Amino acid sequence: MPALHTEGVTAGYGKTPIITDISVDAEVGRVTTIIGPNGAGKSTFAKALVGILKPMAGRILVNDVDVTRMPGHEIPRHGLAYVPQNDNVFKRMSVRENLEIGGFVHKGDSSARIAELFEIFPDLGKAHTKKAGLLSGGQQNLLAIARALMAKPSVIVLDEPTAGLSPAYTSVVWEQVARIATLNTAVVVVEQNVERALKHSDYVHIFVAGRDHVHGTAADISQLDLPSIFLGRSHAASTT
Amino acid sequence: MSVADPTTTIDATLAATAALRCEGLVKAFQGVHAVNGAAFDVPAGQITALIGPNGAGKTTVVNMLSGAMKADRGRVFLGETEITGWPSHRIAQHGLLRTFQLSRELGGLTVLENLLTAAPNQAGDSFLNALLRPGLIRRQERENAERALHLLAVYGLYRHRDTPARELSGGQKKLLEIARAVMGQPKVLLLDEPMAGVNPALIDVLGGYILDLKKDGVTVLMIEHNLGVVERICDYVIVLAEGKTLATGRLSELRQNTEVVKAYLGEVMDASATH
Amino acid sequence: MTLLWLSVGFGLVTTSVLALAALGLSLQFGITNYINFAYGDFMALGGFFTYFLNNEALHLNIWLSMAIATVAMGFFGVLINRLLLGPFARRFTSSHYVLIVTFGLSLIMLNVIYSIWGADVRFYSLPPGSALHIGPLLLTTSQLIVMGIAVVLVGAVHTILQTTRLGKSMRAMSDNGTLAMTSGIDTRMVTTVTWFMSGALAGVAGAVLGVSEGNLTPAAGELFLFVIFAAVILGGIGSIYGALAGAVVIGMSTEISAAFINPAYKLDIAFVALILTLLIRPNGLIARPGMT
Amino acid sequence: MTYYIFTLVFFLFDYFILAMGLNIQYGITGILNFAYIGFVAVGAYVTGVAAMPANTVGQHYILGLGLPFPFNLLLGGFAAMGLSVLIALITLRRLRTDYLAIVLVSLSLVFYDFCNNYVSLFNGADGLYNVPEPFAKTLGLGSNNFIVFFACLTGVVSLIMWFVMSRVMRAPLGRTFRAVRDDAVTAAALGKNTFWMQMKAMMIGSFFAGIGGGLLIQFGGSFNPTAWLPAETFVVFAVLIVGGAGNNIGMFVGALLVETLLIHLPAFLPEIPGHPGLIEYIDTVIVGVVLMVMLWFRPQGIVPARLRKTASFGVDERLDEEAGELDRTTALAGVGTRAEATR
Repeated sequence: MPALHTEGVTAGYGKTPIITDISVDAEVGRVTTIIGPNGAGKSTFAKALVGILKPMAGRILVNDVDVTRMPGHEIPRHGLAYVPQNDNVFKRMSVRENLEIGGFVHKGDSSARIAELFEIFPDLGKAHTKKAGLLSGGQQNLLAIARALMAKPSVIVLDEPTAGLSPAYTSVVWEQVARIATLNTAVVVVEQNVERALKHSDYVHIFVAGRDHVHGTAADISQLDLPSIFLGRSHAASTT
Repeated sequence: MSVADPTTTIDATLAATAALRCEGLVKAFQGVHAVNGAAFDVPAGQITALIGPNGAGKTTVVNMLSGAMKADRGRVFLGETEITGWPSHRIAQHGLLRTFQLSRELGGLTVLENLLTAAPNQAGDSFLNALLRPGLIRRQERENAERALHLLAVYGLYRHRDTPARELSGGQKKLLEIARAVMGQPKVLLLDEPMAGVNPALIDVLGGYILDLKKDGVTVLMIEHNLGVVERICDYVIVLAEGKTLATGRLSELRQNTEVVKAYLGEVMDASATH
Repeated sequence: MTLLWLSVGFGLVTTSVLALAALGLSLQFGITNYINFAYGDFMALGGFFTYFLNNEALHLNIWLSMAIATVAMGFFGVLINRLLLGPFARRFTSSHYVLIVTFGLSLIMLNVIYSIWGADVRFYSLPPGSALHIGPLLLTTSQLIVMGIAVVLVGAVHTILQTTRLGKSMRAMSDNGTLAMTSGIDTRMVTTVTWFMSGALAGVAGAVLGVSEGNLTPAAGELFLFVIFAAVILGGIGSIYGALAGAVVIGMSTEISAAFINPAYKLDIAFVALILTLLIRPNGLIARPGMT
Repeated sequence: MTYYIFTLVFFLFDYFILAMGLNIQYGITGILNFAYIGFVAVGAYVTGVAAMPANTVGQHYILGLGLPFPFNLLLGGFAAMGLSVLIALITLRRLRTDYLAIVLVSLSLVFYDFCNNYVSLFNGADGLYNVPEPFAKTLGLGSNNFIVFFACLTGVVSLIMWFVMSRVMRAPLGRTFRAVRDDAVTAAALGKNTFWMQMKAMMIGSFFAGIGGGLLIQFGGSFNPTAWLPAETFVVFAVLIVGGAGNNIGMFVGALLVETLLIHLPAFLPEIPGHPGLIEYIDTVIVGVVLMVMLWFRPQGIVPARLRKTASFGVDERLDEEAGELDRTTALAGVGTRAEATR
C-alpha cells in the first residue's frame, strides 16, 4: 500500500481546472518527482494534495485515509507534510519556534525531536534563536523541510525545494531529500531541473499542460526524447 | 560566439538601432539579488525573446524596464531617451507598453472599455474638457472606439465587446491584454509570458499576432519558455541566468552554446540531446 | 517641576489605557488582516457594562464589575466575528465590504448604547482612596490599580504569545496564515480565541478609560479610537510590540505636552505624530522587518 | 405640513449631492473615504462664515465676509476641495486601503476635536448660528416660505451638480477613475497617472461634499459639531450602497430611501416621554442594519451601475457589421488560418 495514493484528481482556481485526472502513488523510502514545463500544473497538484485547493474531482488517500474533503489543518495529522516553494517559513519567528510549530501536530514536548533535527541540520542548530526571515534563502528552505519533518510525516511534499538556490546549496538540499526518504517517509518533489530530478529520484511523472503526460522509473524516463517534451524542439513529438 | 561578453554577440548594426537598452541593472530583495548586472540591447523592429531558467530574474527585469519597479542600480534607455527612474505611466506615455504574466484585466470595465482606457492622448481625461468640450470628446471617443473594435475583431474578441472583462476565460484575458497594449500604440511592447497557461491552438494564433505587430513596426521583447515558439517567431534571443545576461544571439547559435544548454537543462539533457 | 511630574503620572495612566486598547486592536488585526472600526465602541460597551454592574444592577465593586464586563466583552467579540464579520470577510475578497461593515457596526453599537444609557455623562462609584506619593509621582489608588491591570494583562498576553502553543499558533497565523493551516494549526479556533482576547482587552480598556478620565460617555471610545490608531500607525500596523511602543510614545507625549500647552489640544500632539509618521515612514517608525 | 414635506425635499436633494460626491470617490475610484463628513463640515462652516458679517455678538469665527449667495456657497465648495488636496497629498501615496481608511477616520476625528476646542475658528462646540438666509430679505420670505423656496433652490443646484457629474462619469475621465479602482498597477502601465487621477476624484468629490454642506447650513441657519459626528459619514455610505455604488440615479434613490424615509421621516414622530432622542438612536441602528442586510443580499444596490455598451459611442453601424464578419472568420476557422499564416 502506497503512503500517498491519488486517483483522478482534477483541481484549479475558480471554475477552470488547471490539472486534470492526475493519479500518482508515492511509496515510503522512495523519492517520487514531478517534473514538467512551466505552467504544467505541478504546484497546483501539490496545493490540491495539502488542502489549499479543494479538488473538483478525484480522491486523495494518505495511509488509506481519505483526506480529500478534510479541513486543511487536519491533513497533517494524518501524516502528510508540505513545504511550499515560497513563503515557507514563519519569518517573524525564531528557527526554534518554527520547528515547535511543526511539532504541534503531536501532543507533548518536542524538544527531543528538535534536537534530532538540529543534528541532521547543524546550520539550523547554530542559528536556533535567529528570526527565520533573516536566514538565507537556502537555509530557509532547509528550515521549512525540518519544520515539516517535526511531525514525523509518512509523506512529505516538497514544492521546488531548490528554486533560486546556488548550485552548492542545491546539492545540500538534494542530499537531505535522499536522506529523508531513508527515514521511513515517502517523498514527493516538484522540480524544474530535469537533470537533478532524474539523478535523485526513483520514480518520475512528467506533467504537460495539466495532465500526467508520462511516468516511469527514472531510468525509463531518461531514455525518452526529453528535449521534445521540454523545449518543444519538434512540435510533433509532444503530441504523441 | 563569445559567452563572456554578451555585447559582442549583437551585430554592430543592431546595437546602433536599439529600441530599448539597459545597462547594469541591479535589484535586490531583502539582500538577495534577483537581478545582478543585466545588460542588453533590444533591436528595433524585431521580435526578441528573453529566456532563462526559473529564478533568472526575467520578470524583475521587465518590471524595471517598464517602471513598475525601481532599479537599485543601472540605466534604461528607450530609443535615445533615458527613462531610468521614470514612473510607469510616463514610460507608457512614451511608447513602452507591457503585459503581465498573470492577466490583469480591468475587471469592472467592458472589453471595449479596457481598450479605450489604453488609447493615448485622451482629451477627456481632463476635468475641464469633460465638462466643457463634449463634442471634442465624442469625436475622439468615436475614433478610438472604431479602432478598438477593429482590434477586437482581429483578436477575436468582438463578440465579447460589451462583456465585463472579469467574465472572460483565461485565454481570452491573454488576448485582451495584448490587444489593449496594442491599442496604446506602442513603439516597444514587452510581453511577459504571453503563452503561459494558453492552450496549444491559441499559442499559434498568438504567435501570428506577434508577427503581425512586427510587420507594423513594433519592437517586441517577450519572456517565453516555449523554445518552439521562440524558434518560430523570434529573431533574437537574450538569455538571463542568475540575474545576469548570459548570452545573446539567434536561437540556433545559442543551442550550440554549452553554457546556455547547461543553465537551462542541466548536463543530462545535454548528453541526451547529442546522442 | 511638580506640574511636570504630575503630568508624567497622567502619562503613565494614559499609556496604560492606550496599551491595553492598542494590544487588543493589533492582535485582531494580525489574525484577520482588517481593521475593526467598531473597536472604540467595543470599549464604550465594556465601559458601560461595567457601569451597569457597578452602579445599576448589582452594585458590585468597580474592579469586580470590570472583570465580569471584560469576560463578557470577550464573548461578545467571538459572537460578532462568528455572526457578522467572519461571514463578510469570507464572502467578499475585497476588504472594502468588511471595513464598511465594521464602520456600520460602530454606528449601531454607539446608538444602542445611547438608547440604553442616554447621552448623559456617567460616573463610576470608586472606593474612596487617597493620593500616594511614589517617588516624585503623585497617584491615586485607582490610578495605581489601572496601571497594575495594564502591566499584568500586557505581561500575560506577552507570556501567552511567547511561551504557549496557543500564542505561538497566533503569531504563526499572523505571520503566514496559509502556512499555519498546512502546518496543522486550527486557524478557525485560533481566530475565535483571538477575537475573545481582542474583545476582552477592548472591554477592560473601555472601563479603565472611564476610571482614568473620571467619567463615561458613549462617544468617548470613538474619540479615543483615533489615539489608538495614532499609536498603532506609529508602531507599524500589525506589529504588536510596535503598537505597545507606540502607546508609550503617544501616551506620554500627549500628557506631558499638556503641562506646557492648552490641555484641550493634547490630541493634536498625537495628530502631529501621526502625520509626521505618515510623511516620513508610512509603514511605521518603529516596525522593522523580522519583528512581531 | 408644508414645512415637513419641504424639509424632506431639501434633505433628499442635499443628500443626492452628497452621495454623488462620495460616489465619485468610493463608488467610481475606490477611495474608501471614511472622513467624508469632515469635508461636508468644512463646506458648511466656510459657507456660513463667508455669509456672516464681520462681527456677531456672542460668536467667534474667522472670515466674516458677508458674501451673498451663491458666492459663499462656492467658497465653501472650494474650501472643502482645498482641504482634500492637502489630505490627499499626505494619504494617497503608497497607502493600502485599510491604512488609508484609518488615516482618514483619524483625520476626521482630529478635525472634529479641533473645531470643538478651537473656538475662534468656527465658534467651537456652540457652532455657528443665525447665519443669514439667502434671498430671505430681498424676497421678503417668512420662515415657512423660505423652506419651500430653499428646498426648490437646492433642487436646482442638485440638477446642476448632477449634470456636471454625468459629464464627468460619461467622459473618459470617469472610465479612467474606474480603471484605477479596478487595478492601479494596470492603469499606470497604460499611461495613467494614478496618483493624479485619485487626487482629481478626491477634489471633485470633496467639492460636492462642500456644496452639500454649504446648503445644509444655509437651510438650517446653524451648524455645530453635533451635526457631523464622524459616524455621520456612514449615513452617506448607506445612501450610496443602498442606492447602488457607481450610479447617479442610484444616489437619488438611495437618498430618497435612506435619508428621507429612514432618517428624517421618523424624526417627525413624537418623542417617547422620558426617553429623549430614543427614536433617533433606534432609527440610526435601523440604518446600520439595513446597510448590512443590503451589503449581504444585494451588494450592487437597488439601481446597479450600468455597463456602457458599444452603441453609445456612436460608431458607424457598417463598421459594426464588417467587424463582426471579421470576428466570425477568426473565431470559427480562425485558429487554423492564423496558424497557417504563421508558418
